[in-house]
Amino acid sequence: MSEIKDKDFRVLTSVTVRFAGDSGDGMQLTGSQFSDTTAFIGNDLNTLPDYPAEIRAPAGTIYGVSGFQLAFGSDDVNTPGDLPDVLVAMNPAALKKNMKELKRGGVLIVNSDAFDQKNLKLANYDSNPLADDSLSGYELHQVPISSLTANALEGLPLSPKEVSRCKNFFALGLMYWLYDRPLKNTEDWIKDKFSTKQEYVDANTKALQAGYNFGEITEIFTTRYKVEAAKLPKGIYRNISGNEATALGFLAASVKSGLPLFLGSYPITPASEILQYLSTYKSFGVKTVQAEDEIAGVCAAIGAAFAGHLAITNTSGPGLALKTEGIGLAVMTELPLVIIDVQRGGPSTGLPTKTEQADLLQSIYGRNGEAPVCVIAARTPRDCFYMAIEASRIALKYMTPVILLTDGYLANGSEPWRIPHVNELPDISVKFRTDPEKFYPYLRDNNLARPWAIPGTPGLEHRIGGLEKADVYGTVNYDPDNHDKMVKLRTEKVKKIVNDIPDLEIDGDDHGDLLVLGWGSTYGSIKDAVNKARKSGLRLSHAHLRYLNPMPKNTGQVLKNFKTILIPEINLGQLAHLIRSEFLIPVEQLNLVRGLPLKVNDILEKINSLLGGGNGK
Amino acid sequence: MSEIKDKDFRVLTSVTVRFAGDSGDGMQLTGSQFSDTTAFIGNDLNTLPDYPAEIRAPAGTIYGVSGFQLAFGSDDVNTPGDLPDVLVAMNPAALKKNMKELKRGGVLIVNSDAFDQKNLKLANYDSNPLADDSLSGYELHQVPISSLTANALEGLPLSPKEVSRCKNFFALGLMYWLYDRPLKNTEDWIKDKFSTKQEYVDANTKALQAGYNFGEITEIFTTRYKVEAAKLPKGIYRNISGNEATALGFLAASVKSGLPLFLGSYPITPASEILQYLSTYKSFGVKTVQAEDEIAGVCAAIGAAFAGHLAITNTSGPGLALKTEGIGLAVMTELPLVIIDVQRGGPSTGLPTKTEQADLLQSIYGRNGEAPVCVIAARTPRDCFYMAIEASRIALKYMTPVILLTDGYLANGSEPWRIPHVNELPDISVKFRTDPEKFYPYLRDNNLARPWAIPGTPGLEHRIGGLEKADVYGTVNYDPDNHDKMVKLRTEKVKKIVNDIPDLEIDGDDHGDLLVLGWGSTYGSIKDAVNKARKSGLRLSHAHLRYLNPMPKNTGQVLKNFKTILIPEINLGQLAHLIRSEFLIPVEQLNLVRGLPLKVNDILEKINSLLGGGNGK
Amino acid sequence: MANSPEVVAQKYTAKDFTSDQDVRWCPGCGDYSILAQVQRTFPEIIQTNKEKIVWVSGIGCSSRFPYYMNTYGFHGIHGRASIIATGVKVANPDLSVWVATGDGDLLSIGGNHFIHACRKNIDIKVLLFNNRIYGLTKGQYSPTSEKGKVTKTTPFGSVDYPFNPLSLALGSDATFVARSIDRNPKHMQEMIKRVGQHKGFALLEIFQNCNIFNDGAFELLTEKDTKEDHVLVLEHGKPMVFGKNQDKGIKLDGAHPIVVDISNGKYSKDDLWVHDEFSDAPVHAMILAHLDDRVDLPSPIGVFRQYFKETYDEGIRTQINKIIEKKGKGDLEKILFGANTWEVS
Amino acid sequence: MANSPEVVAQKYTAKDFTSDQDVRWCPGCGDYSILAQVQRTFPEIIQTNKEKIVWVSGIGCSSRFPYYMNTYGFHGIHGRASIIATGVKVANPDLSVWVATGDGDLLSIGGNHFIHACRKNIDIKVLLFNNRIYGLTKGQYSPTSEKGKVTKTTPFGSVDYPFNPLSLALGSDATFVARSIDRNPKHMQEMIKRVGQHKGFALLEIFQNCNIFNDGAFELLTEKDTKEDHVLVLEHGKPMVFGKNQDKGIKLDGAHPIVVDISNGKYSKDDLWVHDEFSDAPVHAMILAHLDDRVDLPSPIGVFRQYFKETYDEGIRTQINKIIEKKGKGDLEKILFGANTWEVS
Ligand SMILES: Cc1ncc(C[n+]2csc(CCOP(=O)(O)OP(=O)(O)O)c2C)c(N)n1
Ligand SMILES: Cc1ncc(C[n+]2csc(CCOP(=O)(O)OP(=O)(O)O)c2C)c(N)n1
Ligand code: SF4
Ligand code: SF4
Ligand SMILES: [Mg+2]
Ligand SMILES: [Mg+2]
Repeated sequence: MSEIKDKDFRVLTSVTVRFAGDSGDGMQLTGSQFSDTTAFIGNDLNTLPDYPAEIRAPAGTIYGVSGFQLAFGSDDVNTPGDLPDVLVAMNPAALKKNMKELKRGGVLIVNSDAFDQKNLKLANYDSNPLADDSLSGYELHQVPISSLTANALEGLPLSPKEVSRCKNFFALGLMYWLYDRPLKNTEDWIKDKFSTKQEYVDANTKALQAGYNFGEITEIFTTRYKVEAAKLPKGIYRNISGNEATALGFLAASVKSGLPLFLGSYPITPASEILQYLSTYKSFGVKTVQAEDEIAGVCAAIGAAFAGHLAITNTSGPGLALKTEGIGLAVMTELPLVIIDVQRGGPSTGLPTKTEQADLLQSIYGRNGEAPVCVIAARTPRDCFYMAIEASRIALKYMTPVILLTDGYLANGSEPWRIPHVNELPDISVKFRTDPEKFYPYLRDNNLARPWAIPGTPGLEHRIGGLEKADVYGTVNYDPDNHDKMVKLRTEKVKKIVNDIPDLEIDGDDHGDLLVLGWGSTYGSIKDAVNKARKSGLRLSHAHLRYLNPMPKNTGQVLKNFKTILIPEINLGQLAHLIRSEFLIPVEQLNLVRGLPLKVNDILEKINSLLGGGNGK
Repeated sequence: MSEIKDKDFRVLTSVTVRFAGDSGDGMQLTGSQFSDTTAFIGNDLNTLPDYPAEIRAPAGTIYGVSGFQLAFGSDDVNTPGDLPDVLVAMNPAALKKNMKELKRGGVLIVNSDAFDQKNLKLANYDSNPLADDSLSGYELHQVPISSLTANALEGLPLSPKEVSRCKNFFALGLMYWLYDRPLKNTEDWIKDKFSTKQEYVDANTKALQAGYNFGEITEIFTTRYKVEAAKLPKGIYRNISGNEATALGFLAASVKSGLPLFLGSYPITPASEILQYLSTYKSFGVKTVQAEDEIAGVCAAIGAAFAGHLAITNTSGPGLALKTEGIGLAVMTELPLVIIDVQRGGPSTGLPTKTEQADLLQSIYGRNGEAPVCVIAARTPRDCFYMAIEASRIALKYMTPVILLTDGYLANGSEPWRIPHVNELPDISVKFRTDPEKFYPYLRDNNLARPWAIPGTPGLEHRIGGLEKADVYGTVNYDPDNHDKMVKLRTEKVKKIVNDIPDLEIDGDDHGDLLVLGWGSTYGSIKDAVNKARKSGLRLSHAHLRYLNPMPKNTGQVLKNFKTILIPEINLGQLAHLIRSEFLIPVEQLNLVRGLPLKVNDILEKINSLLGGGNGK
Repeated sequence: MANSPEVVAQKYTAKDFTSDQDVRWCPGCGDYSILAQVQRTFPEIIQTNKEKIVWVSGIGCSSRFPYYMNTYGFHGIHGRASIIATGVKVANPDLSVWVATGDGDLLSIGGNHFIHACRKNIDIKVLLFNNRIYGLTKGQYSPTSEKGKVTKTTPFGSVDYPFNPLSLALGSDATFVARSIDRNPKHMQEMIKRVGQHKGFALLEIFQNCNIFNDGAFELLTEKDTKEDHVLVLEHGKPMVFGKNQDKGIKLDGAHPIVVDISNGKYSKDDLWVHDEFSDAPVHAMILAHLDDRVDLPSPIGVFRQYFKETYDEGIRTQINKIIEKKGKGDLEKILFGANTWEVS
Repeated sequence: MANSPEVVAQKYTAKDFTSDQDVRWCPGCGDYSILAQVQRTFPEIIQTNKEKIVWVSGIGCSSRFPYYMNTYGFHGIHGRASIIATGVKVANPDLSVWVATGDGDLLSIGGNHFIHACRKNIDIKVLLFNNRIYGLTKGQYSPTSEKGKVTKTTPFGSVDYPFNPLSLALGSDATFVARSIDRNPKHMQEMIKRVGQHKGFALLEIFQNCNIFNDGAFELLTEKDTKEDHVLVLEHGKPMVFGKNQDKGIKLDGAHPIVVDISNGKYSKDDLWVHDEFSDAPVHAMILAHLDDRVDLPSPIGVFRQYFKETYDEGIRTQINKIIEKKGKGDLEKILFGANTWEVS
C-alpha cells in the first residue's frame, strides 16, 4: 500500500508548521527535534520559538500556551513564515490562541482527547469547536493523541503522568510521517538524553514510532508531503540559534586573537543563554563571572580588559540601561570592550520573551556626555557568529567599546549554518605594549588607538580613569582646550572605523524607484518580501545595514540613487531617524511593534502601496 | 581731594572683573559679595564661578587656583563676559593661570606680597613677572595686600593664619572703592555670618575698610569707575543662582499643586545644592531622601509618586546614566516624575565642576525600548525657577516623566531676578481619582493621561508595574496588537504636549538670511553676539528652544523662513542632530566643548563668516 | 479557608485579599503556600482600611506576588523593591508597606537597597522567597545557592560561597529577623503575624521550594523522617530543644554552640541555651544564624531577633512636625522675598 | 623615610612607589598619613615585581589615591572600585590588587559590590578611608555619619542610623577584618602589612580625619588625653586591657561584654576576655565590632577576624586547570563541528 501512498505524495517547495500546547507539553522540544531532523535531511529552514514569560503557567490556560513555528523548504528559507500551513494543537487553549493565524484551508491536527469540559472552559470555549462547524474550511484531523500514546506505552513501568509526558513524541512521529522525515535523529537524541533511564528511552521511542505508524496505517491522511532538499552550497552544516552562534563567535575571537575570553554577565531573558554556552567552554580558559548585577558585569569586564583579556558583557535592554555609566568609563579609558544587547520588548521590563529593535538609539546616544561607541548588528542567527568576531576585531584594533545588537528572534531562532573552518576565520591577533621607551598611555597610532599596556608589564606602570585625560600623557587634565580636543578625538576615532568596514551591498539594481533599507533581524522578512514583489513584476532593491555607527562609506551614495527609501523596523523608526539626520532625505516607514518578527506580507503590502500600479518595466 | 578724584571718575556701561586666588583664599566669597553689592545698587550682572575639582589643592599651585568672574553694567548683561577688563590675582599661580585671558590694556591688581620665590616656583615662573616687563601693556597695580591687611589688623587677638584669611576682604574693599560701591551690604553680611565670633567681625570689617581707604588715600589709582544702575523693570529683586532658582521652583510647584514635595537624591557636583536647598524647606513638608545611590533616588521618587507626592529626583550626567532604567519604569507605569539633570563635562566622570550641554540626546533617547519622555531646558539662572514649575505642571497633567536640563554654568552662575508674587504663578492643582465607579487604571483622558489613584483610597486597589499593560485595564498583557497600540499611545501622549506649550519666539525678523538657534545656557552668549552683530550692521535673528521634546508647534515654520540656520552648542551638535532629523534641513554648527560657556566673540566670528561681507540692507 | 473559625470574626476574609488575576506559578511551587498563608493571616493583621496596604516587589517568580493580592500593588524593576517601598512609606507613613522578593531580587541585584533599608530601619515588611535559585530566568545559581552547585550557568559547579541572608541582615542591624518554611503553614502564619505587628524594618526569610529548577533544596527540613532532627524551632524564653523525640538540645559554651543529648540524663533542659528574641546586641541572633554553617547543627526557624528604634519614615515625619510647630507652616512669599532684596522703582 | 633602617635592605624604597603627580588633598587631611604608611610599608610587603601591583579606586577624595602610587592604577567610577578590582583579579590572579575607597564610595553606592566581594572571598585588599562624610562633594552626610549629624544635606540633623562597616563585613563573611587610625602610623603600618599578607578578601577600615568637612570626628580616639581610655588595641592571644594606665579590661559574661577595673584587685588580667583573631564563627569579632554601639566601651583597633577559605579567583582558575588536565585544551574546530552536523555535497 505504500506504493498507493506514493501516488499521493504531494511535492511542496516550502511549508510552515506550528506546534502549540501547554508549557508543560514540551512543544519547544518537539519543534527543535523537527527542525534538526528537517535540517539534517537537507531542507533550508528558519524557526521561531514563542514561549510565555511564565515558567509553567497552569495547564490548559491560554497564557500558558507555548508555541514553536518553523518554515522549511527546498528553496532558501529566510523567515519562520507568516501564517502556518499546518497547526498542531495539543489542547483547546493552544487551538484558541493560534487558530486565527492558521492559513485558510490549512491542515489542523488536534489532540481530541484534550477537548474535555475543563480544558474547553479554561480556553473560554462556550461550545466545543470540534463539535460545531467553526473549523469548517480547514483540513481538520482529530487524533486522540493522549489515548493512542497511552495504548502504545501499555505495560511499561511508568506513572500515568510520565506516560502523558510522551505524547509530544507521538505528535512528532506523526508529523515525521506526514512530511516523510526519518525517525533516526530523534531516536538517537532520545537515547543519549535519557541514557540513564532506559524506561524513558523505550517510552519516548515507542511513542515516536506509534505516531509514525498511526499515519502509515490509518486512512485519515489521504496525502503526504515531500519537500526536496534545498540546493545549499557544499559543506558541513549544523543547525544553529543566534545565541549559540554569538557564544561561538566570541570563543572563536578569543582563539583567533590569542586572548583569553572574559565574560562579565548577569542573567536576563533572552540573553542568558550566551552566558550559559560560554560557561561550558572552560577548556578554552574562558572565564565567566555571573556578577551581582549588570553594573557589576560591565565593570568586571572593564577590569578584565585593563588586565589584558578579550572582555565582553552580555545583556538585554533593561541591563543595557544599567550598563550605561560603565560603558562611558570604557569610552574614557579607551579600553576594548564588547557589549552584546539581545533586544527584547520594552520599555522597562516590557515583554521579556518577545523580540524588538528598539535599543538602537540607546546604543548610539544613551550615555552622558559625548561618548561615542561603535554599534553593529547581526541580521540572521548564523550572522551572529561573524558579527561577534567582527565586534571583537574592532574593539581590539581601535581600543573602543563596541555594542553588538541582536534580538530575541535571532537569539532563539535557528537556521542551517555551513560551518567555517578555523583557518577561514580572520586573524585578529593583538600586540600589547611592552617597551618602556617613549611610552605614553594616550599616544595614538594611525587608527587613533592608544597603546594597551597591561599590569604585570615592567616599567609601564601608569594610571587611567574616568576623569578627562591629557592628550598623549593620559594624566588628569582640566584644561578647556585639551577637553575640546579629546572630545573630538574620541569621536573621530570611532568615525575612522568606516575605513575598515565593507561597503553597503545592494540586492538588486543600484538605482531605481524603491530601496527597502533594513538592519538586524528583519533581514529575512524584507528579503522574502522583496523577492515576492519582484515575482509580481515590481522592480526594487534591498540593502541591509550591519554597521550602524559608523555606517558604511557608500551609504549616502546608495540611498541617493533611489526615488523612495522604505525602512521597515520593529520600533517606531529609529534607523529612519538616523538616516534622516545623517543624509537629510525623507524616508517611508513601516513600524510594527508587536514583539514579533515583521510578517513578509505586511512589508509586501507596504511595497505595493508605494509602487502603486507597479513599476515593472 | 575726593573732588579731585570725582573729576577722574570714568563712566562705563559694563565691566568684566575676575577674582583669582588659592582655593583657600576665599575667592568665591569675594566674588559673590561683590556680586550681591553690585546687584543691590541696581546694576544688571551675570556671574561665572570657576573652581577646581579638588577641595583645597595645595596652596600656590596652578591647579589649586579658584576663580570668580562677573560682568555688570548699566545695560542688560547676559553673560559673565568673555575676557575680563580687570583681573585681581592673589598669587603668582592665579596670575599665571588667568593672565592670558586678561584684555590687552586691562587693569591688573596683584598681591605683590605673594610673589616670593616659593610661590613663583609653584607657578612655574622662571623670573618674577612683576620684575621683568612681561606685563607691560597692562595697567599693573602692585598692592602688598597681605602686609597691608596685617597692619590693619594689628592688635587684634588673631593668629597670623587668621589674619591672612582676611586679605580677600581687603581686596574686596579696594574693588568697592575702585568701582564706587558701598561697603554696607558686606559689613552686614560679616556681622551675621560671624555673629558668634566678634573678633572675626572686627577683623574682616577692618580689612574691608582698609582696602577701601587704601584706594582712597594712595595715588596709585588715577581713575575710578562709575557704572550707573541698569534700567530694569520695576519690582523687588534678588540675586539668584540657577540651583537655588530650581529648588525654589519646585517648592513653588509643591505649593501651587497642593502636593507635598518629595526629592529622592544622591549628591553629585554640580547638582547637590538643589538637594541642600530643598532640605532646608522642611516647614513646607518637603521630604528629602539622600539615598544610597542614584538608582535608589529615582526609585524612591517613583514610589513617592505612586503614593501621591510631587516626586522629583536631581542629578548630573553620570547619575542620569544610572537612573535610565528607573525612568523607563516611570514611563511604563505612567507616573508623574521630574528628573533634573544639571549637565557637566563628560563623558564618564569627565570634568565634574565644568559646564556642558552633552546630555540632550541621552535625555531623549537614552532608555531601552520606545520610552518617550518630555524634555525641557532652562536658559538662564532665573529661568530655572519657571522651568521647574513648568516641568512639574507637565508631569502632573500628563502623568509622565519630564527631564529638566540645566547645566553647571546656570547652576552656579547668578543674575538679578525680579521676584514674582505667589499669586502671579500658574495654578497647577491636580485631582486624584477617588470614585470607584468605572475605574480603570489605564483609561485615558483627553490628554491621554491615565487616572492617578493613590494608596489609601478605598475601592481603588489596583496593581501597576514594568510589564506591558493592557490598554484601559492596566493588567499585564502580552498580546502583540496591544503592545503595538500601547507603544504608540505612550509616544502620542508625549507628542500631544505640543498643544500645551508656547510657540517658539523669534528675537528679530521672522525671516531672513540667518537665524541663530540655541537651547539652554547659551542664551546669553547668543543674545549678546546677535546684538553685537546687529550693531555692526548685520541683519539676523535669534530663537531659543526651551522645549526640546516635543518642540514648539511652529518650530519648523520658523526655521523654514531663514536661508541659514546656525546652531551653537557646548557639545558636538546634539540639537543640530535633532533639527536635521526632524525637519530635514541642513544647519551650520558651532561646537566648542571646553567646559565653559560659549564666548560671545566665538559666536560673533561664526556669524560674520556666515554673513560674509554683511547683509545690512 | 476564608470562613475558618478564627477569622470569621474579622472584618475581612481571605477572599477580600484575593485579586481577580489567575495565579501563574508552576503547579507545586512553594509560592502558592506563601500566598495562601498571607491571605489567611491578613484578616487578622489588617483589621480595617485594607486600602492602606501596599505590596511592592521586584522581578522574579516571587515578585509576581502583588498581582494576586487585592490591595494596592507595585511590580517594580529587578532588585528595586525595597527602595520603591521606601519611597511609598516615607511619602505616606500611614500605609502598611509589604515587599515580596526573591533571593536574586533582594540579595543579588538588590543587595544594596536591602542593607540600607535594614540600617535606616525603614518600616517595611520584607518577605524573602528563598528558593536558592533564579526561577523566572530558568535556573541559574543565586547568591544563596550552595557552593559547588551545578546550574545552567555553573555547569562545573559554582565556586563562590552563599550569603547567609539572616547574618547579612543582622550585620546591617535589622530590627526584626525571622525565618520560616513554605511547607510549615502554621509556623509561617505565626511569623507573618509577628511581621505584621513589628514596627520597623522586618525580614522574614521563607525557605521556598522551586520544584522546577531546584526541587528538594530544603528536603531535610521538610520531609517527615528528617525534619525534626534538622529544624530547630525557636521560642522566646524556651531552651533550644529539637530532635525526633525532643531528645537533643543546643548548649552554649562561651559563644560556641554545641549539640547535647538530653535523653541520657547527662544533660537536662536546664543546661540548654535559652532563646532570647530581644537580646540587645545582634550577637545572640548571629550565633543562631551561623548554625547553618555547620552540618552537625540544626537550622533554626522562628524569630531570631527583634528590637526597636526610631524608624526612618517616622524620623522624617517627626522632624518636619517639630519644625512646623516651632516655626509654623512655611510661607512661600516669605521664602521668595526673604533673601537680601532690593527694589527698582 | 625611604632610607630608614628597616627598609634599607629591601629591593624597593618608598620612592619607588611615589608617582610623579603632586598630591592634591587639603593640607592636614588624614589621607596624607595613609599614603605615607602605604609607601613606607610597601617595600616590605612587595619584595619583587612591583609591576604586579594594581591600585583600583572609585570616586572621592580618597579615591584619588592611585594617582599618587607609582604602580598600575585604575580610577574607576563612583562605587565600583571593588567590582572593577574583581575583574582585574579574576582575569589575572597573579596580580596583587588593592582598593582605595571612601565611606560613601564603598558603603553607600558601592555597598552591593562590597558585600558580594566579601561573600565570594575575592582576593582583593580594601583600604576604607572612613571620614564619616562625603569629602569631594563638599560635606554631605555619609552612611557612617552618626545619627543626628548636621551637614549640608541634613541641616536639621540626620534621622538614620549609621552602618557599622566591620559588622557589615562580618555579616557578609569577610575573611579578614581590621581597623586602624590615621593618627597612629605605627599601628597602621602593622595593619597594612597584615593586609598584604592575607590571602583572600581583606578589609582595613581606617578612621580618617577630614579637617575641612568633619574635623575632629575621631578626636576622642586620637587626642593624647583621651585616646588610652577610648581605644582598645587588639592583640591575638592577649587579654583585652586598655585605659590610661592599663587599668581597665573587657570581661565577657556569656556573649555580653563589660568593662572591669583591674587596678583594685577585684579583677585581674586572667578574668579578662582574651582576643582570638582566628575564632571559627564571626561571632567573637561581631561582639567586638559592636563595642562601638555603646559609649561606655572603647573602640577596638587591630585585627578583628582572620580566617581562610578558597578565594573566588583561585576557584575559577583551579576549575579551569582541572578541566584542561582532564579533557585537554579546547579545540575550536572540534567545538564548531562537534554538534550533530550533516554534509551537503
Ligand atoms: C535589570 C534586570 N536584570 C535581570 C533581569 C532578569 N531577571 C528577572 S528575575 C531574575 C532573578 C530571579 O530570581 P529570584 O529573585 O530568586 O526570583 P525567583 O524567580 O527565584 O522567585 C532575573 C535575573 C531583569 N528582569 N532585569
Ligand atoms: C555616579 C556618581 N554619583 C555621585 C557622584 C558624586 N560623588 C563623588 S565622590 C562622592 C562621595 C565621596 O565620599 P567618600 O566616598 O566618603 O569619599 P571622600 O571624598 O570622603 O574621601 C560622591 C557622592 C559621582 N561622581 N558619580
Ligand atoms: S520556576 Fe520555580 S519558583 Fe518559579 S514558579 Fe516555577 S516552581 Fe515556582
Ligand atoms: S575634603 Fe576632607 S577628605 Fe577631602 S581632601 Fe580635604 S580634608 Fe581630605
Ligand atoms: Mg529565587
Ligand atoms: Mg568619606
